[in-house]
Amino acid sequence: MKELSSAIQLIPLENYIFLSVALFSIGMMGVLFRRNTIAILMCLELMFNSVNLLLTAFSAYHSDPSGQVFVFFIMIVAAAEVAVGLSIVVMMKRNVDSIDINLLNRLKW
Amino acid sequence: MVALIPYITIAWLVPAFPLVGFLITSLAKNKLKHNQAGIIASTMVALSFITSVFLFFILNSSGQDSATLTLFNWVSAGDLKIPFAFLIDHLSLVMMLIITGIGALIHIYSIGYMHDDERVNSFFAQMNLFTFSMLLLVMGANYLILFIGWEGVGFCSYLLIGFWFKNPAFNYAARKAFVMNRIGDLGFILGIIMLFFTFKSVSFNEVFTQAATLQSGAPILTLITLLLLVGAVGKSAQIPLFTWLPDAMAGPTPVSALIHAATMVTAGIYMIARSSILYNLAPITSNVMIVLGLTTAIITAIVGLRQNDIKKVLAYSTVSQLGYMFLALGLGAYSAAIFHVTTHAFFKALLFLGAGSIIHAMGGEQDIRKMGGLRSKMPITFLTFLIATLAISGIPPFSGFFSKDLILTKAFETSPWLYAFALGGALITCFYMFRLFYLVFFGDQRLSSAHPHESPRVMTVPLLVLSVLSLFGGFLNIPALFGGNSGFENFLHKAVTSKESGEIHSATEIGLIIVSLSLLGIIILLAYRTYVKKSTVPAADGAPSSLIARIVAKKFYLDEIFAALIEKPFGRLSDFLFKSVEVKVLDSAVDGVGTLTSRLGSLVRRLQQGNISFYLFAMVAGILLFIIFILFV
Amino acid sequence: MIDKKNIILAPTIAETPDGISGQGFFATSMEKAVGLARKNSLWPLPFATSCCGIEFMATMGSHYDLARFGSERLSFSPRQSDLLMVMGTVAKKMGPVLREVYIQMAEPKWVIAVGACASSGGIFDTYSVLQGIDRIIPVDVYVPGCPPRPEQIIDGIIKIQELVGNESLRRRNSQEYEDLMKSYNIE
Amino acid sequence: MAKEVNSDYWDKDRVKAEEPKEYNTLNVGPTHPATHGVFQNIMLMDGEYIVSTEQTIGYIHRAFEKIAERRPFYQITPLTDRLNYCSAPLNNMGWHMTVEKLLGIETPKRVDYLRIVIMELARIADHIICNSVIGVDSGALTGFTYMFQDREFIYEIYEEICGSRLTTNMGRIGGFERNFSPKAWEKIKYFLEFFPAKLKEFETLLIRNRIFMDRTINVGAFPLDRALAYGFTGPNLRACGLDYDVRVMNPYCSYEEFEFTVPVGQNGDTYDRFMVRQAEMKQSLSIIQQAIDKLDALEDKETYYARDPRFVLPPKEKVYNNMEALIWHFKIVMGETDIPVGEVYHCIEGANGELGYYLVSDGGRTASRLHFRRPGFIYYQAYPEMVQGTMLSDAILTMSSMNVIAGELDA
Amino acid sequence: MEKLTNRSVVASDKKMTFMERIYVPAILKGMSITITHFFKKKTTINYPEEKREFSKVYRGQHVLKRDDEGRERCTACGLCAVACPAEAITMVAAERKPGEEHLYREEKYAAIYEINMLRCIYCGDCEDACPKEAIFLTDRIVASELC
Amino acid sequence: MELTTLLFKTIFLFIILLVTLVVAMYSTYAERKVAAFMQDRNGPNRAGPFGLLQPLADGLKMFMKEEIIPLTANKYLFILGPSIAMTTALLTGVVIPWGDTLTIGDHVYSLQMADLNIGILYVFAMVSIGVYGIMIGGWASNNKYALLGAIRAASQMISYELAMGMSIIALVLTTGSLSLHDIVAQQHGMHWNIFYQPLGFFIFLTCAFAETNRAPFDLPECETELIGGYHTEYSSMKLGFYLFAEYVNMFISSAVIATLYFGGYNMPFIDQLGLSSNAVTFIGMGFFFIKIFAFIFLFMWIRWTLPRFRYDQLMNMGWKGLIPLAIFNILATGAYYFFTSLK
Amino acid sequence: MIFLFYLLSAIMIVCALLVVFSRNPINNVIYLILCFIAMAGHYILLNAQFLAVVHIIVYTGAIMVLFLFVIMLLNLNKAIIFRKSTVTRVSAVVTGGIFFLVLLAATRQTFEIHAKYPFNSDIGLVSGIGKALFGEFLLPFEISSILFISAMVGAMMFGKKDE
Repeated sequence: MKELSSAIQLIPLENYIFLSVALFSIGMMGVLFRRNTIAILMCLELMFNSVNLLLTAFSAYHSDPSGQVFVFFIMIVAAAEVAVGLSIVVMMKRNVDSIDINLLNRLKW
Repeated sequence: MVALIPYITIAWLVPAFPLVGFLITSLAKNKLKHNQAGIIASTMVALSFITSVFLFFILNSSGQDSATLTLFNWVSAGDLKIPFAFLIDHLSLVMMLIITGIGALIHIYSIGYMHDDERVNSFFAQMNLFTFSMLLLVMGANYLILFIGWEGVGFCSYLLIGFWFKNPAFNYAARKAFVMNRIGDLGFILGIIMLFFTFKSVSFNEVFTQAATLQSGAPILTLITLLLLVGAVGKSAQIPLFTWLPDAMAGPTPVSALIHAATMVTAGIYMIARSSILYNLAPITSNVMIVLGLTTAIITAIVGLRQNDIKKVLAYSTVSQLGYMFLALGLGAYSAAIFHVTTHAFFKALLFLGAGSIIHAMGGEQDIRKMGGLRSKMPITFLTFLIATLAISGIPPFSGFFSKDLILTKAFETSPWLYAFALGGALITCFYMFRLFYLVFFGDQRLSSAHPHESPRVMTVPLLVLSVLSLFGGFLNIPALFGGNSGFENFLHKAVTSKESGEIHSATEIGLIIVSLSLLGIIILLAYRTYVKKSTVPAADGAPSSLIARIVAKKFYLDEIFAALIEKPFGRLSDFLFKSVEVKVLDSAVDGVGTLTSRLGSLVRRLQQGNISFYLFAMVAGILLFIIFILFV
Repeated sequence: MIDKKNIILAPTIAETPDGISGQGFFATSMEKAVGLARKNSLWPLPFATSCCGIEFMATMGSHYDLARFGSERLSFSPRQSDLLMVMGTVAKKMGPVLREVYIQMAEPKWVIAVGACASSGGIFDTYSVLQGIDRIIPVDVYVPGCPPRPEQIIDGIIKIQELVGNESLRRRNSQEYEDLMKSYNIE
Repeated sequence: MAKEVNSDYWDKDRVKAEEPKEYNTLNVGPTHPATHGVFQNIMLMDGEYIVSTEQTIGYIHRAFEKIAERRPFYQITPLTDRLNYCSAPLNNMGWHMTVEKLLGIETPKRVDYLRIVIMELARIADHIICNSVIGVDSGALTGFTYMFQDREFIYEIYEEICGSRLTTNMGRIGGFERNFSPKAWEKIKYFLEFFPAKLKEFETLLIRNRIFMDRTINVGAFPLDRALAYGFTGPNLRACGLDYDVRVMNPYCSYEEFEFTVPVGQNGDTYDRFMVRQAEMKQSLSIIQQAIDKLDALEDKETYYARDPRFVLPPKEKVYNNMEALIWHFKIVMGETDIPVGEVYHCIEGANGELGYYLVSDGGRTASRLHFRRPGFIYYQAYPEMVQGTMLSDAILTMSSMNVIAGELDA
Repeated sequence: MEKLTNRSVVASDKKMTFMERIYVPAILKGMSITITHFFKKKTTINYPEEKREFSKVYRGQHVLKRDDEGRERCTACGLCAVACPAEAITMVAAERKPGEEHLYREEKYAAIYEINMLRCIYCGDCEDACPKEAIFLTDRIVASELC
Repeated sequence: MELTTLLFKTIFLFIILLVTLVVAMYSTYAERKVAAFMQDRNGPNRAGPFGLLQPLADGLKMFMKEEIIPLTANKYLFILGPSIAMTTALLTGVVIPWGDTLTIGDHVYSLQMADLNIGILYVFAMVSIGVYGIMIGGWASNNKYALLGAIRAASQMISYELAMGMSIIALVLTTGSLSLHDIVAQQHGMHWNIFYQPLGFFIFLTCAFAETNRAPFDLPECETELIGGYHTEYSSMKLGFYLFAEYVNMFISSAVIATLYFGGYNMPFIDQLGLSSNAVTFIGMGFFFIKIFAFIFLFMWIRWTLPRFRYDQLMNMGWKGLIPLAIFNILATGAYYFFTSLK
Repeated sequence: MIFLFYLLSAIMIVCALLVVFSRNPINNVIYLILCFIAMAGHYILLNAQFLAVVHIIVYTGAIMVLFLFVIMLLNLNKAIIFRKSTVTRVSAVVTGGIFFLVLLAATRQTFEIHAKYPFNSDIGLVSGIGKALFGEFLLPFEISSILFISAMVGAMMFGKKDE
C-alpha cells in the first residue's frame, strides 16, 4: 500500500485531467451517438465517472478529502439517476415496446 | 451538578418524534388502520413529552441557565452563517412541556374524537406536523428557525381549520385565518430583516448581547419591536387582527384546543417574552401593547357575552385571555404572561376538550341554546368543565386565580385604572363562562333529538388529567403573599428579564383579592339567577333586541368595519386599475408581445422537434459555444 | 431353448432387441483412471414417465440408496447428465422429446431402458406406444421387470458402470460410434 | 433486424389498444422435473407470474380402454395396476368389485375386510407419495426419504400378500389369490404400530414451518363451486370444504360398518390438500385397525375368495384331479365363461378421488366397452384455472399437490 | 355449502402463532429431527453385498418345473400364453416320442418355450393359468441385459 | 517488501488457494454424505474407501465431458460466467486472517494475505461482483429457465446484500474497525462478537445463505422449478465451476462468519496453556477451521431440512423482515454506544 | 507505477469506446464494468482505497447489476439496431472530438499544478472521508440521502403497474 501510494507523486496531474477529459468526451459522444436509451444511460454513467476520477485526483493532489466526499455524493446521485432512469426505460418498453430514444419525441407541443 | 452538554444533545429528539410520526402517518396514510395513526401520533408526542421532562430535570439539576444545541450548519452564504440550533433554556422548556404535554393529551383525546372521520390519518399527520413546527418555533435558537416554525404552525393551522374542506364556509374560515396571519407575518419578517441589518445576526444570544449595549428607547429598537409586535398581534389574535380566531373554530375541536387555545396563539406571547430584552428597551412598544391588550381583553369579552355557539364563546374568551397576556407583556411582567399562558393552556384546553366532548355527545350540535341538562348525562364532562370554568373565572385555588391575580396585581402596580379595567374584563369573563356553563349543564334538555351520553374513556381520561392540572396548576407559582416562593417566576427569571416594578403592600394586595373575589361571587350568583333559576334562554338569532345587544352580537361590526375600511377601497382601486389600466394598456401590450412571440415561435418551432436526441445535440452545442466563448473571447 | 439337463429349467430369454455391439468397449490401462472416475460419477437423468419412476424413487430412497454409486445427483438438465434412464412407457408422441433429450446430452452418454415399457413396449402393444426406445436412441442396458425392483435397477446401474469403466476413451470418436449414431439418424 | 418505427408510435390510443408485450412463453414439460412425467404446460409468463396456461396431454397415452376391450376380465387387472400406479391395489379391488357387480358374485365378509385392509394401505401409500413429493417440490427432500421408508414397508406387505411391489395385480375376481400369510399379518400390525410416529415426525418437519406454510397456504386455492363444476372428487374436493367421500356417501365393500371421519379443508389450497391427505392417512390407519378387529372377531379364518366356481379358478389339486374343475379352469382362463349382458358403473374412493369403472358387456368374453373414470384427468382440466395469476413456484406445488398421476391421466 | 355427512372434520389450521411467524422455532424443530436421523442407524441395504429378503411368493424369474421324477410338467397346452396380458410367451408344442417318458410327463411337451423377458410384466397370471403347475415365478430377480 | 516476506506471501497464497479448493472439493463429498446420513442412507461409498475419491471422480468426469456451447448462446459470455463465479469466490480468501502471526527465525509473518484496513468492504465488494457470474452465465445461455434463474439470483443477491451490509454496519459499530485483522484481534479470548451482536449474526447468517444461493434460498437453481436455473445449459467443467464456486463461497462465507462473529482463530483459555506463540498460532488455526467446518455443516444441515422460499416471499423477507431488523439492530447498537459514551 | 497508470487508462479508454460503439447491450454493460474496474484501480493508485471499494460496491455491484437486470428483464438480448442516420452519427463523433479538444484547451491552465501539498496518505481512508462527510458535509449528506430516498420511491412508483 505504501508503495502504491507513493506512486501518485510520479504521475503528473495532467495525466488524470487528460484521461477524464477523454472519458467525458467519449461518454458525451456516446450520448449523441446512440439511440438505445439504456446505452445512453450507460454513457451518462461514464461521464459521471470521469468527473469522479478528476475529483479524486485533485483531492489526492491537494491532500483534501473534500473531493472524495464529492465523489461520494456523485455516486449517490448517479445511483438515484439510474434507478429513476431505468424505471423510465422499463415503462417505455412496457408502453411502446421499444427503447429507442427517438420515440421520445413528445416534448414538443 | 450534572454536566449539561452531553445530555442536552437528546433535545433534537423532541421535535424529531412528531416529525417521525408525521412521516409515518402521512406516508403510510392508506395503509394504516383507523386507530393506528392516532396511536402512532400520540405515542410520538408522548415520547416528546417524556424527553422534555427529562430535559427539564437535566436543566434543573445542572444549574446552568441555557444550552445551545447546534445540529448542523444550516445557512452558510458569505457572512451569513445560521446554524440549525436549538436553544434550551427555561422559557423554551416551559413551552415545550406545554406543547408536548397538552399536545399528547389532545392527541389521545382525538383518537376518540376523530374516530369516525374518514381522513383521520391525515388529521393525525397534520397534528403531528403542527406539533413539530410548534416545537421548532419554541426551540429555535434564532429568529429564522422561529420564523420557520411560525410559518409551519400557520400552515398547519390553515390545513386543520379547513380540515373538513368540503364545507365552503370552513374553507373560507381557513383562508381568512391564513390571510390575517400573513398580514402579521409581513410585519414579523420585516422585523427579522431589520434585526439582521441592525445586529448582523438573527441568533438570540447575539442579538440580545448586542441589544443590551443599545440605549433604551432607540428608534430602531422601537421599529423592530413594533414590527415584531405586528407579527405577534396577527398570530395571537389581538385587535385588529383577531377576527380569524373565532372563525377558526370551524376546525375539529381538538384542533381548536391544541392550536387555537393552548399553543399556537401563544406563539406571539412567547416571541415577545423571548425578545424581552428588546422590549424592555422599547417603552413605546410596551405602552402600545398595554393598550392593545386591555382593549382586546375587554371588547372580546363583551362580544363573548352574546355568543351562542359553544366554541365561539370559548374562542372569544381565548382572545380575551390573550389580551390579558399582552397586558402583562406590556407591563413588563413577562413571566406573569408566560405563567398565564401555562395555566390558560391547562384550563382552555380542558374547556375546549370538554366542549368537544359535549358536541360529540350532542351529535355535532354546537348551539348552547339547544343544550342543557347535561349534568346528569355526562358526569365526568360536567365535573371537569366546572373545574375549568372556575379556573378561568379566577376562583381560588384554581390555577386561573393565581395567574390572573398576578397580572392584576402588576396592573395595579402601574396604575389603578388599568387594574379597574382589567378586573372589569375578568368579571365579564366570569359571567359569560358561567352563562355557558349553566346553559349547557343545568336546566332541561332542550334538544329532543340528541341522546347525550358520556364520551369514551379515551376522551375522558385526558379531560381528567387536564382538570387535575387546572386545579393545581396554580400552585406552580404561589406568590409570597400566600407563603409561596413564586417558583415559576423565579424559574423563568433565568431566561426572561422582567421589568422592575414598584412594590405594593401585602395588605393592599389582600384587599384587592377580596374585592375581586366578592365581585366574582356576585357575578356567579347573577348568572345562576338568570340562567338556572329563571331558565332564561338567549334569544334566537334575528329576534328583536336592543341596539347594544345587536352591536355586541355583531361583534361590534368589526368584520364589517374591516370590509368597509380595507376591502372596499382596495376593491375599488383594483377595479379601477383593472378596467382602465390593465385592459386598455397592459393587455394590448401583452397581447401584442404574445402575438409577436407566437409568430416568431412558429418560425422557430421547426427547430423544436420534440426529439430528445436532438435536444441533447443542441445542449452539447450550446455548452461548446459557451466554453469557447469563455475561453477565447 | 430349454436346457433339458437341468432339474429346474430356466426358460431361454428372447433375443435382445437389436442393440449395437462392437469394438471399442474395452479400455486401455491408461484410460482406466478416467473410466473409474466416470463410472463412479454417473449422474442420471431420470426420464420417468410412469410406474417405473416410482420404483426409481424407491431406488433413490433410503433403503436402496443410489447415492452409494455416486449417482444420486439427478440432473434434470440433459447437458449435465451422463446417464439417461428411461423409465416407463414412451408414447409415440413422447418419442421426439426423448430423442431431443438424448441429443442434448453431452458426450459421453449412456442410456438405460428401465422396465418392460421402455425396453419393448411391454403390455402396451398398441398404436400409441413406442415398442421399445431402442427404435429411436441407442440403449446400453435393458432392465426387465414391470416395474423392475430397485435391486434390478441397481443391477442395471452396476452393469452400466462396468460398461463405463471399461470404455475406451476413443470410442466416442470412433467410426463405429459414428455409424451407430448415424443408424439412429443422430448427427 | 432494423425495426420500422413510426415516429408517431407513442400514440396514446394506439398504446392502449395493444396488449403489453412483456409476456413470454415458458414450456414446462414434458420432461420438467416437476411434472413427474409427462404433462406439458405451455405457460405465458409475466416475469414470475403466470398469465395463462395451456396444458397438453397425450404424452403417455397407452390406449387402456382399447386394450381392455380385447382382454378377458381377469387380464384387465394388470392394466388397472398401471392407471394410478401409486395405489395399484385400490384399482385392482375396484375393478374386481365392478366385475363382481356385473356377474352378481357375493363376496364373503372376510374378503371385504381383507380388501379394506389392502385398500386403506394403498391409500396411505398413495398419500405418502403425494405429500412427500409436495415436500420435494418445495425443496425439502429429506421428508421424502423418511416417508419413503414407510412406503417401502407397505411394499413389503404387498409383496408378502401378492408377490409384487408396485404393480400388484393383487386379488382375483371374487377375492384373493391366496390367504394372508402370518408374516403379512405381522407386518401389517407392525406397520400400524410404528407408522403414526413416523407420520408425526414428517409433520413436524413441515406443517408448522412458516416457510412451508407460506409456500402452500392460499396457493392454488380453488373455490368449491368451481371444483364441483369441474367434477372434482376425493381429497382435492374435500380440501375445498365439501365432505364428499364415496365410502360414506355410497358405501361399498362393507365400508358402512366402519367408523371414520372425513377430513375437509377450508378453501382448497395446497395446504388444505396436504393436510387433508395427512389426516386421511390417520383415518386409514384407524380403519385398518377396525378391519383387523373385525377379522379377529370373525369365526372364519380361511375364506379368502367367493365360492363361485364359474368365475373363480378352482384350486390346482382339483384341476389336476377333477375333470369338471379342469374344464372350468380352461373356461375361466380362456375367458369363455358366460358373462351376463349388462351395464355396470361402480365407483370406489380411490386414493386420488372417485375412481369409477363403467363396464358394458354384450355377453362376449370381453367387455364391449370399458371406461375408467380417472380423477386425475379431471383435476388436470382445472389446472390452468388454478394457476392463473400465481407464480411459477406455486404452479409447481399446485401440480404436485393435486396428485395428478400421468398414467391415470392419459390412460 | 352444507355438509353432506356428520363426519367431516376440518383438517387444516392456517393461523400462525407468533412463534411460528418468526420462523426460527419451527426451523429448529425440523433441524432437531434431521440431526437425530444423522446419528441413527442407516436403513440402507447395500444391495449387491447384502440382499433383502424376498417374500416366498415373490414373482421373479420364471422357471418350468419338473415333477418328482424329473419329468417336465409342461404339456404345452398354451393356457399360459393365452393368459399372458403382455403376450410375451411363445411356445411350440411337440409330441412326446416314445422313449422320452422320463423327460416329459404328458404326451405333449413344449419344444420351444420362450418368454420375452423384456415384455413380461411379472403378473403371475401364467402361473395361475397353468393347470399342471408347470410354470412358476421364483423369488429370484431377473438380471438386466447388457446390450 | 522484503524478499522473504514476499516468498512467504507467495507460498501462503498458494496454500490458501489449495486449501480453499480442497475444502470446497470435499464439501461436495461432505454434502452428499451429510445429506445421506440425514436421510438414513449411506451416501457415496464405492469410489475409494468410504467413497473418499468421489469428488475426484466427479472432477475428472467433468473434465472429460464434452463441452457444449449452445448455438444460440453468446459464446464469450457463456464462458465468462463460470469464470467470474469461480474467480470472485476465490478472491475473497485473501483478506481473511487464517491465523495469528508465525515466527520463523527473526521474521514475524502474518497469516493473512492482505490486511486491508477496509477488509470488510473488500469482502462485500467481492460478494457484490459475484452475482455477475450467475447473471452473465444465465443470460448467455439464452434459455428461459436460465434467464429466470439469473434474474432471481440477481434480485435475491442485491436485496440480501443490503441487509448483510447493514448487519455489518452494526458490527462495525461494536468493533470500530473495518479491518478483519483488528476485528479478530479484538475478539481475543471469549470476547466473540456473537455475544455482542446476536441479532446481527442472525441476519448475517441468513444473508450468507442467500448470497451463496443455498437452501432455503436456492431459488436461482431450484431443481423442481427451473431444472438447473442459471446453469441449466452448462455441461462439463463450466458446470463444475459453478457447482464448485457454490462450495467455495460456502467455505469462504463460513470463514467470514467465523471471523466476524466467532472470534476467528481465537480460542478461549489458549493463553493459560503457556504454549509457544507458534503453537498457539497453529492451534488457533485448527480451531478456526473447526469453526468453519461447523458452519459448513450448518449450511448443509439447513439445506437438508428446510423447504425453499418462493420468490416474492424471499423478497418480502429481505425487504420487510431483515432490512428493518438490521436497521433496528444498527439503531439499538448505536443507542447503546451513545448512551454508554455519555458516562 | 506510471506503467500501471497507462495500462489502466488504456483499458478504460478502449472499454469506453466499446461501450459507445458496441451494439449488444449486454456487451455494453460488460465493457462498462471492465471500465469501472479499471477505474477502481485508478482510485487505488490515487490512494483512495475506500473510494475504490465503494466504487466497486456501488457501481459494479449495484448500478451495473441494475442495468444488466433491466436488460435481462426486458429481454433485449438481440442486438437492437436502430441506428441514427449517418449524418447524425458522424456529427456525434465530430462533436465529441471537438468537445474533447475544447475541454483540453479549457483545462490547459491547470497543467502546471503539481502535488504542491505534502502528500497525506490518510485522506483516502475511511476516517478521513468520514470526518469530512459527517463534519463539514453533514447537511449535503442528509439532503442527498433524502434525494436518494425520493428517487427510490419515484422509481418504485414508475415501476408499479397500473391497476
